[in-house]
Amino acid sequence: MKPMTKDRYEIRFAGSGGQGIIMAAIVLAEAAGVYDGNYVCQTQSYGPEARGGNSRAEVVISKEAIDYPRAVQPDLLLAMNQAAYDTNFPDLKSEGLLVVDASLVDQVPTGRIVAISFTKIARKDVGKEFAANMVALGAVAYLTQVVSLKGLEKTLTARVPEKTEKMNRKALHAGVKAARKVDLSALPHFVNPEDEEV
Amino acid sequence: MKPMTKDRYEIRFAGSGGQGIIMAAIVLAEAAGVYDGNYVCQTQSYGPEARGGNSRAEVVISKEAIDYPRAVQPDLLLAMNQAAYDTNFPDLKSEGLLVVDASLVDQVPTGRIVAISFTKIARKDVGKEFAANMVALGAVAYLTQVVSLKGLEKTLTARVPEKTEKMNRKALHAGVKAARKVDLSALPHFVNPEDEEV
Amino acid sequence: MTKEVTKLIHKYLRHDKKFPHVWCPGCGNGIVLGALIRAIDRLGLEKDEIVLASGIGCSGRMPVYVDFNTLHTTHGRALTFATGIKLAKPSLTVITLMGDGDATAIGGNHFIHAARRNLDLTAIIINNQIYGMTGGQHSPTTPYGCYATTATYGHIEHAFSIAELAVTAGAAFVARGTVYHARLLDELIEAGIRKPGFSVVEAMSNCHVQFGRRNQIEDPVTMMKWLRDHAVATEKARKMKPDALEDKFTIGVLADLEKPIYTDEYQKVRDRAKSLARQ
Amino acid sequence: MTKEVTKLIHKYLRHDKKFPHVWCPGCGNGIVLGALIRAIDRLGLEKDEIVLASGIGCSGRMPVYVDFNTLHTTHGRALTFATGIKLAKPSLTVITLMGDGDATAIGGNHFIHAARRNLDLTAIIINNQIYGMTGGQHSPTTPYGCYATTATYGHIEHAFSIAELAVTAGAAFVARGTVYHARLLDELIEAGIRKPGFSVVEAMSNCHVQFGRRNQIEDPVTMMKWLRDHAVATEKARKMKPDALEDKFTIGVLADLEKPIYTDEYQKVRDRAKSLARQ
Amino acid sequence: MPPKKKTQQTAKQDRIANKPRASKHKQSGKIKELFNQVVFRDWCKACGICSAFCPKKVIGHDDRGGPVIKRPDDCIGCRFCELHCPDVAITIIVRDVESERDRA
Amino acid sequence: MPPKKKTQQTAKQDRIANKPRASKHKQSGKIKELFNQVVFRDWCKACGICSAFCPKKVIGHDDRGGPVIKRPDDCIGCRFCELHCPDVAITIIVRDVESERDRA
Amino acid sequence: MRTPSSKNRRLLQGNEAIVEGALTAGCRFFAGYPITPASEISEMLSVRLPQVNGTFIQMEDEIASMGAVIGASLAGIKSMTATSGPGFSLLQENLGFACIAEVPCVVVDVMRGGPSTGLPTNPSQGDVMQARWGTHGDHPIIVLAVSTVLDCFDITVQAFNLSEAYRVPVIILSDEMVAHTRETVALPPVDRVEIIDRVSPSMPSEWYVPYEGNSRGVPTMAAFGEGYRHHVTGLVHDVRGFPTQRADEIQAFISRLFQKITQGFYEIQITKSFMMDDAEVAVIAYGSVARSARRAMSDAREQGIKAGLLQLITLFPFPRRSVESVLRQCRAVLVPEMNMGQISREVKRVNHFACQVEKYNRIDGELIRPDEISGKLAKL
Amino acid sequence: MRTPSSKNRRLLQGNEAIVEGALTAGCRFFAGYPITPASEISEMLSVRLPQVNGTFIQMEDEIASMGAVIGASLAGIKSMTATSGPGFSLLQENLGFACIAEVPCVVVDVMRGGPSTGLPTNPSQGDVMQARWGTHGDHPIIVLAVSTVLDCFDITVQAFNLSEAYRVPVIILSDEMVAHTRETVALPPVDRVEIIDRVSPSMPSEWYVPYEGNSRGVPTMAAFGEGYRHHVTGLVHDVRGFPTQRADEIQAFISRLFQKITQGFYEIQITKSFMMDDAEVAVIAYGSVARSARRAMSDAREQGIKAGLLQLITLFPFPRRSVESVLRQCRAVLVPEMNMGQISREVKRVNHFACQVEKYNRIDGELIRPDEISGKLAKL
Ligand SMILES: Cc1ncc(C[n+]2csc(CCOP(=O)(O)OP(=O)(O)O)c2C)c(N)n1
Ligand SMILES: Cc1ncc(C[n+]2csc(CCOP(=O)(O)OP(=O)(O)O)c2C)c(N)n1
Ligand code: SF4
Ligand code: SF4
Ligand code: SF4
Ligand code: SF4
Ligand code: SF4
Ligand code: SF4
Ligand SMILES: [Mg+2]
Ligand SMILES: [Mg+2]
Repeated sequence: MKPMTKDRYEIRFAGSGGQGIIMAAIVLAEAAGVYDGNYVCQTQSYGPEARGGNSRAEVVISKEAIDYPRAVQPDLLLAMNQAAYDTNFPDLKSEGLLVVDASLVDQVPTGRIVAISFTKIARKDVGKEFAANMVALGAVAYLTQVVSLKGLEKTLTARVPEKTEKMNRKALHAGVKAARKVDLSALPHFVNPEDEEV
Repeated sequence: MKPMTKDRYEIRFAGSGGQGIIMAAIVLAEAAGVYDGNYVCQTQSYGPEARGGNSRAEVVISKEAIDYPRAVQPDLLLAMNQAAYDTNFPDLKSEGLLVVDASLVDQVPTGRIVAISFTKIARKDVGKEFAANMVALGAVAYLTQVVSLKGLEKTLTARVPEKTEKMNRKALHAGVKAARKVDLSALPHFVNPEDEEV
Repeated sequence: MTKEVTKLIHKYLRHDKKFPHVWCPGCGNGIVLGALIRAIDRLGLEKDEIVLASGIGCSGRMPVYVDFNTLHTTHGRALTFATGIKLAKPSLTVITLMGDGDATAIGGNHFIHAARRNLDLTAIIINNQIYGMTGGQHSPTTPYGCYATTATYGHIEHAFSIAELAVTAGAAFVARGTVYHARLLDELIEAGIRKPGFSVVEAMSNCHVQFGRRNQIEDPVTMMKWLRDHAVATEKARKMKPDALEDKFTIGVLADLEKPIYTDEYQKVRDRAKSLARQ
Repeated sequence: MTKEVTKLIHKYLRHDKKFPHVWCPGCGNGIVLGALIRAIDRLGLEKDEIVLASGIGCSGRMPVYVDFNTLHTTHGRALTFATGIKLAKPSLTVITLMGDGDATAIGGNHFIHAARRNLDLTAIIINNQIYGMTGGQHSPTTPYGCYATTATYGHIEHAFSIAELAVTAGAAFVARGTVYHARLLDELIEAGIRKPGFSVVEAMSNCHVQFGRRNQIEDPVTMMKWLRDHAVATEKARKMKPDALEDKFTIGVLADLEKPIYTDEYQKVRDRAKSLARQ
Repeated sequence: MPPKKKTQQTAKQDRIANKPRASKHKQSGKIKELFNQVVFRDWCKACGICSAFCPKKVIGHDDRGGPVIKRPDDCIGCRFCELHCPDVAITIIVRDVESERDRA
Repeated sequence: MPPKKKTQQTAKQDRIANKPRASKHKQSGKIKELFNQVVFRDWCKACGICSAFCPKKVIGHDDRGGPVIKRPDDCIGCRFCELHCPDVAITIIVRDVESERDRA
Repeated sequence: MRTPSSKNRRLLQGNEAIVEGALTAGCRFFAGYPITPASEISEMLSVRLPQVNGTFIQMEDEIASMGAVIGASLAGIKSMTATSGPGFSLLQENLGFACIAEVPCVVVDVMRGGPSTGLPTNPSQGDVMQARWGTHGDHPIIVLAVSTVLDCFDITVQAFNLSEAYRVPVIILSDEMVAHTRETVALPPVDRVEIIDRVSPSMPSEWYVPYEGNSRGVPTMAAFGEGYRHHVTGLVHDVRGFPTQRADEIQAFISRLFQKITQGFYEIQITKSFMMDDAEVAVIAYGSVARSARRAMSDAREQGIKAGLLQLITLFPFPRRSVESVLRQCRAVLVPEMNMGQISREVKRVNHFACQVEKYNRIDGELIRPDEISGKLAKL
Repeated sequence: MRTPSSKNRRLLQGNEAIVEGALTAGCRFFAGYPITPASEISEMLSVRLPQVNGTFIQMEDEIASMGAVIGASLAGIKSMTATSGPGFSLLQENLGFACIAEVPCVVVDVMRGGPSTGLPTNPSQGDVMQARWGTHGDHPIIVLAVSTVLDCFDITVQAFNLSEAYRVPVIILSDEMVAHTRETVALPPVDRVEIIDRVSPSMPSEWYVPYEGNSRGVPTMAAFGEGYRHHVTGLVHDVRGFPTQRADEIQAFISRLFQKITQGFYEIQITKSFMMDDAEVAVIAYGSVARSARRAMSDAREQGIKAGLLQLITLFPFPRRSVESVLRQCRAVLVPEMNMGQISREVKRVNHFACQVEKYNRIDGELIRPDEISGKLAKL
C-alpha cells in the first residue's frame, strides 16, 4: 500500500439515511486514525429525524493536528444516490475523485468518475443489500490508499457486532476487488464492467 | 383644619404584623391623596411570611410629584410597640414627632413624644382591641393636620368592609379625642391622661 | 365510512407538504393519523373549527400533515397551549396529540391537571412505550425488564398505565385502543372528541425501530401482532381473573362520567362577577 | 411513647433557631412536626441518618426547626433532590415534607414519577387545601365551591385526592391521616418511614388563616372539628355506602404493596454491568 | 389549503388493475362484489403491513417488502390494508365493471 | 446541633403547678394518677386548641385564648393537649408527689 | 371593593396599576401561578377579568401559565402572565417559543431578591440580563422597566401595544418596591388611550403566507379558527410556517426576527431625560432606583453639581442612541442598580467616549437611597 | 463495544470524550433527560456508571434531573447532567439553587440552533449569554467552552475541578458540531490527571459553620450523613445556613459568592493564544468556531497578514485580562460566532483601546468556514 502523500485528505460520503453512510465513515476514520496513526476528524450532518432524508459524513485525514474539522473541498466524494450526487458534486475539488454507486445514480456525470454498482455487488456477492456501505468503503480505501485494509479489518472487529463481522469483511473485500478493476489513469470517465452486465 | 404647610411630609407607622399598621397607612394615604388632593406615596416592608414579625409602613405626602417613595427621615413616627420604637426611633427627624402606644411601649423615651394608650382606648371605647390602628390614625391625623378627618371618613367608607365601618369610624374619633387632650406645645414630654389611669 | 377511506383522508392532508411523511416504514403514527382523520370526518367538523396541537416527538410531527389549525408546541406542553386556546375560543374543537414521553414524562403534570380541570379537550396519546425521536431511551411506559438506549441492562422502573392515571386524575372520558384495532380506534377517537369535557384516548402503537429493535421485535408486523394478542376488551376483562390479565392490557372505554365542564363553569363565574360588580 | 412527649420533641429541635416557629397560632403544621418527631423517635433513628427535605410553602419551613440533615429546596422539587440524595447514599433515611400545592401543583409530576419509580423515600404531604404562604390562592386540593383569593366567585375546579393519585401512580405505601387524629398520624408516618419503597402520608391539616378565613371557618378549633367529623377510617369506609361517604374522606392505610425497590434493582444493574464489562 | 394536486396524484397512481375484469363469481347466492387495490407507490414505504395481514392473501410482497397485488379478485373489501397502511398508500375501490368497460 | 440551652428553657417554663399537691383520689378502686400541665408561655401562641379539646375541661382560656389550667387534678393524662399543641408549648408530666414534696 | 371616583383619582398599588393597564390595553386572558411579590396581579385579575368577559386561570405552574398565554394569543386574545424570579426562570422555554413563533404576549416579572428562592419580600433588579437572555438561542425581545405606579399603568399599555405591533413577547420588569407602593394616580379614560392591535390578514385565505413579513418585517397574524388555517411551530420555519433546514431560509427567518425590532428602534427604545441639557455628570437608572436617582439629582443640583438623569424605560433593545448621547456629553456617568451591575455592563459596552462610567450597587434587599447616589455623584 | 487499545489511541465523539472526562474527574452520578444532540452523554453514562459503582438515572424532565444532581452532590457524590437548549432553559431555576447553596455540579449544554425547538440537529452558539444569565437573580457561575474532542475530555475534568474547588456550578458549553465530531485521541491514564475534591470539614461537628468562607471565600462542605448536620436552603442565608433578612448578612453573603470567584480569576479564566506575539489583527473565538478560526489564521498568515487567535476556554467569568491585552496590542479584532453576536458584546464592553472590534455572525445552522473568517480578516 502506498503511503498517504498529502498532508490533509478530505473525504465525503453522501447518501440517504439507512445506507450506513455514517458507519462507513466511522470505520474509515477509526482505521486511519487508530491503526494507521493519522490525525482524523469525522463529522456528519443529518435531518431532524435520523431516519430517511439525506445523510452526509466526512472524514479528514492528516499527518498534523486538524483545525477545521470539515472538508473544505473534498478530495473524494462518494455519492450513494442521485440526490447525493447532485447536491455534493459542486463542492468536489477540481482534481478530486468522484465515486458513485452505479446502481443508484442514473445520470452519469462528466469528470473524473468511478462508477461501481456497490448495492448490486452487496446484494449479489455479500447477500445483503445494506452491506453496500462496506463495499463502497473497500473501493474507496483501495482507490485512495489513505487507509490500510488491515486497519479497516481490525476496526471492523472492534466496531461491528460480532455476528455481522464476517459479512462486513466480505463486503469490504468485494469493494476492493471491484476497485482493482478500475484504472484510475484511464479516467476522466470510467464505468466498472460489473455495471455493464445490467 | 390647618392646611399642610410642608412640601413633603413623611410618616412612618411601625408595629407588629396583625396590628393593622399597613391598613392604617393605606387609609391615611388614600385620604390625603384622593380626598385632600395631595401626592402621596405609601410603602411598607415585611418579613417573608406576612404573619407575625415586624411590620412597617410609610406614607409620604407632598404637594409635588414624589420622587423617592420612602421616608428619608420621618417627620412623624408612630410606634405601636417597644421593638418598633427601638428600631425606628434613630431614623426620626430631630424635630420630628414621636407617637407611641403607651399601652405597649414600656420604656418611655426622651424627646418630643406623645404617648397615648391606643390599644387600651380601642378595647375600652371601641370594644375591639384590633381597632387600635384606627385610634392611632385618628390621633396622628389630628396631631399632624396632614389629612382631613372628612377624607379619612370617606376613605373608610370606601376601603373597609361595610360591617366594620361604624366601628372604625368610632375608633378614629376616639383617637382624635385623645389627641385633642395633647398640648403639643407642652412637649418634649407628654403622657396622655388616659394612660395615667392605669 | 367504509367506502373511499383513503380519498377522504386526502381531503384533510396538506399536499403542499412533502409526502411521504417523515415516519419510518410501518410506524403506527401513520395509522393513528388515519384514525384521527376518519373520526373527524365522521363528526362532520369543519377544518377551520379544529385545532390540532402536539408536543415534541415523532408523534409530535403529525400536525404538519393535516389541514387544520395546527400547532407544534414545546416538549410536554401541548395541553397547556391547548388550554389557552380553548379558553380563548371555546367554540373551537381542540385536540392534542402527544407521545407517551411527551404526555407522561415531561408533560405528566399538565396531563393530570388537565384531567382534573375538565376543560373540553381531547388528548390523544400515542403510546409506543419509548422515546422514538431521540433514539430509543426508556419512557414512563417502557415495561419493566425491556431494553432501551438508557436501559442497556434491562429496565428497572415500572410503567405508568396512562389511561388509568387519567381516570384517577379525574378525566371525564378515558379510552384505550391500539393501532392494530384501527376501526375501534376510529370510534374511540370519535367518542373522545364528541365527549364534552376532558377526554383521553391512549393509542398503543408500534415503534419497531427504536423499541422493537432492542427488544427482539424488529418489524412492524410482529409488533402489531403483539398488540393484537395482548389487548383484551374492557368488557371481557371484567370477567377475567387477574392472573389471566397479567401480561394483557384492556382496550375500550375505561371511564365516561358526567362532570361540569370548565368553560360552562367559567361562564357562570362571569355571570356572578358581573352581577356582583353591578351591585 | 405516651410519657414525656414534649421532652422527646425538644431533643430533636434546633434550639438555636428562633422559636416560637413562624407558623400562625394553631396551624396544623406544628402538629405534623410533632408527629414526625415522635415517629422518628419511635423508630430509633439517629439524627445523622435522617435527611428532611422540603419544598417551598408554609409547610416547607419545617426543616429549619429540626436537628437533622435538612434541605429546603425549590418549590415543588423536594422529591427530585431527595432522589439524588437517596441514590447517592442509600443508607440515609430520606423524608420529604411538602405542601399540597408544592407536591401536587408545581410538583405533581415529580410526585407521580417518584411513586412509579419506587425509590425508598417517604413523602409527607401537609394538605391544607390552599396555598398558605402566598396568601390563600386555590390549590389542586381546594374543594369545588370553596373560596380563595384566586377563586373569589367560588372555586370551579375539582380537587385531586392526593393519596388516591399516589396509589394509581404506583406508590408502595399510601396512607392518609389528619392533624386531629394525631396518634394515628404518628403511626402512619412511622409505618411510612419503616416501609421500604416509596411511601406517601397525606396529612389533612388546617390553614384557618388563609383557607378558613375565606370559608367561614376562622379558627383552628372549628377546622380541627371539621377534620374530626369528616374523616372515616378506611376499614369502616369499605362497609359504607357511597352516598354516606359523599362529603367524607378516608383515613388509614390505603395501599401497602410489595414492589422491588429502585436501589436494590440498581444494585443488580451494577452487578450485571460489571459482569458484562468483564466479558 | 385544499389539496390542489389531486388530479396529478391520481394520475400517478399505480393502477394495478387497469383493465376491467368481468369475473363475476356467484358466491353464497349473490353476486360477489369486486375491488381494485390501488397502491400509491410514491408514498408506500414497503413496510409489509398490508401483505402480512390481508385475510385473503390478495397482497403479496416483492423482495423489498413492497406490496404486490396477487389475487385481486379474492379481495373481500375488508379494508384492513387500507385502514392500517401508515402511509395512506393503498386504496380499496369498489370495482365498477360497467364504467371501466366503457372507458376501456 | 444538640439543644444546649435546655436548662435555661426549663427554667423559663411556666410551672403552673409548682407546689406539690397531695390530692390522691380513690377512683375505681385504684389510686388515681395525677399530672402537672406545664405551659411554656414563650412559645404558646394562644391558639385555643388545648382548651377546646381537653376532655376534662382541665384547661380553660384567658381573654386572649391562652390556656389557663383550671382543674389540674381532673387531668387524666390523655395528652390530647400535648399531642395537638402546634407549638410544643404544653407538657403533661406525671406528678411525682414524693419528689415534689421533697423539693418543696 | 368600592372605589371613590372624585376627579378620577385613585390610590393604587403598582401591581394594581399593571392590572388596570392590562385591562385598558385590551388584555382579556391571564394565566398565572401565585408568587410573592406578583400574586396581587393574579388575584386582582381573577376578580376583574370575568367582569369584562375575559378569562383568568390559575395553572399548575409557570410553565403551564406561559403555554396557556401563548395558546390564548394564538386564538386571538391579548394575554399576559405575571410572576417573579423563580417562575420567570421556569417559563423561559415557552417564552422562547413565543419569540420564534412571534406570538404577542406580555410577561410581568416582579423582581425580588435572588438567586433561587432568595429574598421573597425584598426588591431587587437581579433579573435584568435574564429578561434579555433567559431563554436559549439567540432571540429578540423587548424589556421595559417600571418605576412608579403611573408607569405601571402606562408601560403596561405600551407593552401590549409593542407586543401586538411587533409580534414579540414583551417583558415588564417591576420590582417588589414598585409592586407594593401605593400612589394616587388619575388614570386616563379608556377612550383616550392609544391601543394597538395586531394586524389580521385581509387577503383570501389561499393567499395567506403566515410568516411573510410586511415592510416592517412583521407578518400579519390570523387567529386560529378564522379561516386562515396555518401551522405554528417552535422549529425554525419557512414563510409558510413549516419546518425547514435550508440554510437560506433559516438565515432569512432569523434575520427578519431581529430586523423587525431593529427597524422599530425609534418607537421601541423609550427613555426619559431629566435636567440633561447642561449636565456634566449623569445618572443612568431604571425601575424604583430611578426614583431615588431623581431625588439624588435634585439634591446634587442644590449642591451646585450639574447633574442629570437618563431614565431607561426600555432596557432591551438597549437604548444605545440615548445612552451614547449622554456618554458623549458627560464627564462621568453613574449607574446605580440593585444588583451587581447589569445595565452598567451595557452602558460600558457602548461607551466609546471619554466618559467615566461608574457603577453603584446594592444587593442587600434594600432600595438604594438618594443620599447614596448623590454622595457618589459628588465624588465623580 | 470492544475498543482497540493500540497505543491508547481511540476514536471518540465529543460527547463520548465528555463522558470519559467526567468519569476520570470522579463523577459518579448522572441524572438527565434525553435531548438531541446531548443524548449520547446520557446513553453512554447509563452504560458506564454502573460499571464503576456509580449511578445513572433518567428523570422525568430536566428540572428533575437538575434537582437530583444537586441532591447527589449534597450527599457527597460528584454529579452532572447534560442537555441542550430547551432543557437548559428548564433547569435554570434549580441551577440558581446550586449557585446560592454553593453546590458543586457540572451542567453540559450541547448547543443546537434556537430559540425554542429551533434546529435540533444543527450546531449553534446561541446559549452563551444564557449560560451566564439564565437563572434569575445576580449569581456567579463558571462557563467553559469546548472546541475539540480532546477539549471535551480535558475541560470536563477542569469543570469538575473548578466546581469542587469553588463550590459553584460549572457549565460546559459544547455544540452539535463538537458533540458529534469523532477524532482520534489518546486519553491520559487516570493517575496522571489532577483531580480536585471539595474540602470536607475536619473540625468537631459543633464547630462546623457551614457557610463560613475560608481564605478563598469557599466554605468547607460536609456531605449529608457525615455527622455535620446542617441546613441547606435556596433562601439567602447566614453563615449557619439559616434564612436571614438582615441587610448586613445578605450583603456579606452575596459578596462572598462573587468574591470567591473574583479571587480565583487567575485559575478560572483559561484562554489559549495562537501566533499572538506579533499579531496586528486577531480573532477571538471559542467552541467549534475556534477551529475554523485557527485555520483561517494560518491561511491569513500565508497571505501575509499578521493574524493571531485568542481562543476562549472560559467564557465566564469573562477573561477580561487576556482579551484586554489583545485589544491593547491589535489594530482590529474579529469575533466570529454562530449567533447574532454574544461574546462580541463582552469584548466591546472591555474595549477601552484604539482597537476596532468587528463581529462576524452566522445563524443558519452551519459552522462558520475558515474562508469566511480569513476573508473578513483581510478586510480589517
Ligand atoms: C425540554 C426538552 N427536553 C427534551 C427534548 C428532546 N425530546 C424530543 S422528543 C422526546 C421524547 C419523545 O418521546 P415520545 O414523547 O414518547 O414521542 P415519540 O417520539 O415516541 O413519538 C424528547 C426527550 C425536547 N425537545 N425538549
Ligand atoms: C417557581 C415558584 N413559583 C411560585 C412560588 C411561590 N410559592 C411559594 S409557596 C407556594 C404555594 C404554597 O402552597 P402549599 O404548597 O400548599 O404550601 P402551604 O404554604 O400551604 O404549606 C407558592 C405558589 C415559588 N416559590 N416558586
Ligand atoms: S422512530 Fe419509532 S415512533 Fe419514530 S417514526 Fe420511527 S417507528 Fe415511528
Ligand atoms: S398561613 Fe395557614 S398554613 Fe401558613 S402558617 Fe398560617 S395557618 Fe399555617
Ligand atoms: S401498508 Fe402501505 S406503506 Fe406498508 S407496504 Fe402496504 S401500501 Fe406500502
Ligand atoms: S381489503 Fe381486505 S381482502 Fe382486500 S386486499 Fe385489503 S386486506 Fe386484503
Ligand atoms: S395548644 Fe399550645 S399554643 Fe395552643 S393555646 Fe394551648 S399551649 Fe398554647
Ligand atoms: S392530658 Fe388530656 S385531660 Fe389532661 S389537660 Fe391535656 S387534654 Fe386535658
Ligand atoms: Mg413514544
Ligand atoms: Mg397548602
